[in-house]
Amino acid sequence: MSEHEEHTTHSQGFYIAIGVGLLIGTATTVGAAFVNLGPFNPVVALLIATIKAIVVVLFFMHVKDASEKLAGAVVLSGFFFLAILISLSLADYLTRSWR
Amino acid sequence: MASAVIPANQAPKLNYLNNGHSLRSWLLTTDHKRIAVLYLISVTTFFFFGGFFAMLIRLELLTPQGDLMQADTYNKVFTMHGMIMVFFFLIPVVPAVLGNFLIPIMIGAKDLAFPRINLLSWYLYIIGGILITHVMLTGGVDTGWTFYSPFSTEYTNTKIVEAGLAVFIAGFSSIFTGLNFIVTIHRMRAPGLTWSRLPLFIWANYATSLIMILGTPVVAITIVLVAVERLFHLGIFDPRLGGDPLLFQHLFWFYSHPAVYIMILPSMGVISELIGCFSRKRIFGYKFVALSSIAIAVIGFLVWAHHMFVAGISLYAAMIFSFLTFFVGVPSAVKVFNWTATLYKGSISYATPMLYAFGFIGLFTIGGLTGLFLATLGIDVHVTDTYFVVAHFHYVMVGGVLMGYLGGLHFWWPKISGRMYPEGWAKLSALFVFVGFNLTFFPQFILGYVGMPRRYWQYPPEFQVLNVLSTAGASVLAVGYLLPMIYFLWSLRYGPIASDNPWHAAGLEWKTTSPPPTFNFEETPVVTWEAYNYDEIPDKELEAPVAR
Amino acid sequence: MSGQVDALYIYLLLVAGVMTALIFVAVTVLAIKYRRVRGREAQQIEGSTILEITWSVIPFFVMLTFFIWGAVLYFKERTPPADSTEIYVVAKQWMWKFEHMEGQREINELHVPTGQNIKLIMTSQDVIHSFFVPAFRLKQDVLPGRYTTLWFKATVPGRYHLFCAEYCGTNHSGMGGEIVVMEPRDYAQWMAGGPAAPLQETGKQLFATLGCATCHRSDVQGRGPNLVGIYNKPVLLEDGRTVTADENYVRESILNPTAKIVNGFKPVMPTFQGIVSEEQLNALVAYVKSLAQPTPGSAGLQNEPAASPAQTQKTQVQ
Amino acid sequence: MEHEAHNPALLHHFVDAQQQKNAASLGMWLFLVTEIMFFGGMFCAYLVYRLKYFNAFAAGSQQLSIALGATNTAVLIISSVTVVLAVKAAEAGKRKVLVGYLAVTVLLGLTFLGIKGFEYREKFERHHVPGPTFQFTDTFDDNGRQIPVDSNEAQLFFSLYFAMTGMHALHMIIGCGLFSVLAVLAWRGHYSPGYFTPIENAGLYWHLVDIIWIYLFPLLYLISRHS
Repeated sequence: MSEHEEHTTHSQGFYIAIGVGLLIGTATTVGAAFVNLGPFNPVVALLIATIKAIVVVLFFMHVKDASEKLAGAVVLSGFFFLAILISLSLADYLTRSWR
Repeated sequence: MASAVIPANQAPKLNYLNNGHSLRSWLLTTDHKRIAVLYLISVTTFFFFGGFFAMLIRLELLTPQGDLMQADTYNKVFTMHGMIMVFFFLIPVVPAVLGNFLIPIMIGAKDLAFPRINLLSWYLYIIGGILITHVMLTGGVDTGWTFYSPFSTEYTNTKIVEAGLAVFIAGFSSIFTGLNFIVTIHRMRAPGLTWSRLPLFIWANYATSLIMILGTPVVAITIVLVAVERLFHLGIFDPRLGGDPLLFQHLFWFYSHPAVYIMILPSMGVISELIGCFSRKRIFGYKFVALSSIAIAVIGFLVWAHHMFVAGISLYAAMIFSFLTFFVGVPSAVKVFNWTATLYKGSISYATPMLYAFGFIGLFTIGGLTGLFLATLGIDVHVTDTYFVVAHFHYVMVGGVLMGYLGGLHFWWPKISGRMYPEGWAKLSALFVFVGFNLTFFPQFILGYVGMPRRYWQYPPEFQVLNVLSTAGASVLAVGYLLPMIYFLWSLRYGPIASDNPWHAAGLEWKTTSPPPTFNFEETPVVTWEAYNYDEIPDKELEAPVAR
Repeated sequence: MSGQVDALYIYLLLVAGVMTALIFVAVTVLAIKYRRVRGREAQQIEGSTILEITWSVIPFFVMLTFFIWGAVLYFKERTPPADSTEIYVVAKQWMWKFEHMEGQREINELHVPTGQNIKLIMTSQDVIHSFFVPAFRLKQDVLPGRYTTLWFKATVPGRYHLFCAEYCGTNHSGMGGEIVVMEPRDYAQWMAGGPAAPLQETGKQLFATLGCATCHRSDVQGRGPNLVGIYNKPVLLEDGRTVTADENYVRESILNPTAKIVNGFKPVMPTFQGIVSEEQLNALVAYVKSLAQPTPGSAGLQNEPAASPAQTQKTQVQ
Repeated sequence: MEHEAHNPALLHHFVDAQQQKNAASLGMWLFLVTEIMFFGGMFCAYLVYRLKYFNAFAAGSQQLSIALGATNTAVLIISSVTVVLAVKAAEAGKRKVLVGYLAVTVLLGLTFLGIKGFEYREKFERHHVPGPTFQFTDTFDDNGRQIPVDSNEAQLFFSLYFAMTGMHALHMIIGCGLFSVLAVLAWRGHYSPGYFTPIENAGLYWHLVDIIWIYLFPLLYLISRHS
């Protein structure tokens, strides 16, 4: 039950470093957008966005520090059901004989 | 404090009802029990609004011609019936009234985790309710409760935006209720009350809350998009401007199909409690019944497009959704089988709540099985958008939800009000409800199969006989619903004083006084027993369940 | 088709009936047999995993038969045979308009011969409607902005109800009509009674008057793709995708020409949105489709390679 | 959640402070899930139309300023860092540092909104705001190739652009308001190392709003930018 004390494991410098990492990620996204990767442009953009989001969730929102044991499960379930919404909707759109 | 019987002639102990009598002490209360009572009153009010519209519909359909009202009026009447019943009665009824009252008590907590948010939920519900009443009184809406675009976004000239706002606000009431329940169930359980010891009512409400949290925001944003499209004439769903009306249907049913489980799951929880108590047995296959609630909630999110088999979705998507839909059938069937198996070697009494439970099993079986007809692609093409669908969802939503709700209300009425209801009248009304219900809705299955489309103001004369039967049933049903309203009110003053545990039931809610004190328990209970430990509770068979 | 739906329905009714009876009898018998009696206590039974699995798996497999049978039927219901006679349907608040290929037009009444596969190509002028003929056990929503199709083969002459099954506003319940099924001979007689030119002829005239023919030429390569023989053929698009030139594609290309540009062409065609009515659109689509066939008007051959080698060659130019 | 800001004391119905904190935290996480689903509906609509009308979406996207979008992304990321540092300061009981970071966060949030407002104004001037005045003419890519665009489809892109960024901006405004209130309360000494749940929870909210933008930026601004 001594959960919130665990946050302090990270120093100010650590958070700033993460922040810089995220900024680099943004720059990479912009840079990658100008390179022709064919169908992989959106894939790369979303991959970087997802990595950034995971970093924010893990370190800024302290899921990695287990301050809230359920938090990870809760957030994952959110994305899981969003994935259901999108994938099953697209299951219709992508299989229509005419779009 | 357990099973302390209060003599009728003494001043009652301080409880949540007599702890403050001012209007302020009610309207600004954060006590979950008082909020539950506020919901009870408001939800009942909307039930009678909705019921009034239902009677108008049935009266209009008594004859094939549209002679009672204008077509436009009829369209508004069935729209208001649907909207009020779905968003302001069926979705909140069991969680907000019984759930609100019982969840903290059943898990041995003093209140919900966020009492003020709970009160906020009620106010949001009321604001939404006032808005929809305003819409109702100033012209109404005529789109059906489904708001299908492009009719709703471009063609109707009724108050879509206001009605949408009402639903949006009521939706947030529902979201906050669900959030409150989940946190409460996770964080506020009494010592010793492990997940496997939770009453099935709690499990059911937990599953319901998951849907409220995950589904409601999607319909909220969808309604926002409809309103924006209507106000600024955008083309998000309007095909003339490049939009796709089917996208609206996808987003709408992503919530509105699971919403059906928001309605039915808590009632299923109630039924589990009732069958356990009046068979004096632990529910057969407790774990499976508990997990089937969660399974229904999760699988319920995978099946929404079965409302759209003829809407123009792709052939393959239709097959995927049809296939997935049958998976929901499994946990639903598991529940019915387990309830039936619980009766085996029980010690069954026929108190009113148990009659409702029997009624629930019967009606839900029919409602559930006809759902399989609709999930079967080849049949759905014929019966969708006909009275077959109307009959099916009334069997589930009215036959199921209301049976569970009324059963639960009778069962916990002594706890809520401290008084017993009159058993004879209650049995009579249960009979009225069951007979009236079947007479109203069974003919509609046949009507649907012979081809009467839903939302019809006039119809070919050959459908009249069945419609007359249905209207006759509706009047019986109305009596069945009015009776409890009268005798519950009567019992508040004249009903026998209830003991703390008039049913000799298991569960923490029966270990506190009737009605419970403001903080539910004088000291936090420590749970050392499994749920439904009826073997440890003296079986006072043949004893009248009334204290004195 | 209606017989097949009924057969499946009866199968479902039987299964559901047996299940309902089983539950009702079980509940009633158990409730009476184990009613509360002085001196008899309930026996606590925990449950049985084997039973749970049994009554999960068996219903599931039964339901699987529903699914398979239903899906097979649905597939048939949704796949019009190639030799169907086509009829265009335009729905609007609150009437049904029908256009036969021969040019006959009807409102709220559709005459069809027995024994002939009929394919309806339907669209809506305003909101969503649904074409529902209970006697045929068929229903299909009719959407604005695109075509949906439905096919049937009537067998017994008579008059059958036609309903709109998707709520569409004030007079939704009045938006009905009749399907008049006739013996082929009577039908031919009825058909001969009308004046009208065949639909694709109307389309051909429109094609000329709207100026389509100046770019979409069939003799030399114009500014627009040659339309001869394209119907139901794959078309390579500017962005590398391939689509099938079905009714919906032709329709979209008239209303929204820039949406799917054929490879090698410029997006120079103006939109005809708001210029052509739904009926004219149908005529144009019918005309473009007729170009795919060696003898315009005769149904059933659109899947054969487009007539002359010259035409085939031009198709490939695109 | 926020309401506890006014009452740092243990609420009567909780057993102890830890239970109260855990409840508030779980409540916040669940609320974030509802936010994900709320935006999720729009993301779903976006994906469907992007697949359907790719050209128009690409053309529409090219009307947005990458410089402004990227700057805003950076502003939000920096604000997320200041929020996390504010939480750390609250945990350490450094009142002035806490207030400082909260103030900087609010300023960064306002900067974001300012830039967003500037972008909106530009859209307005160029008639790219959906509605009766909407205009969209064919555009040309970097090679001078004409990109044909249907005005309705482009309007769909901008409808979704405004719906998504507008809803996001609304969340930013709420967040700025929230942090302003928290800064005042922190200044008055409402929070201690033993009780700073509101700051933590507001932080969670802010990070989620940040994450949503992290997705919005590439999806809206960076469609088909390569030549």
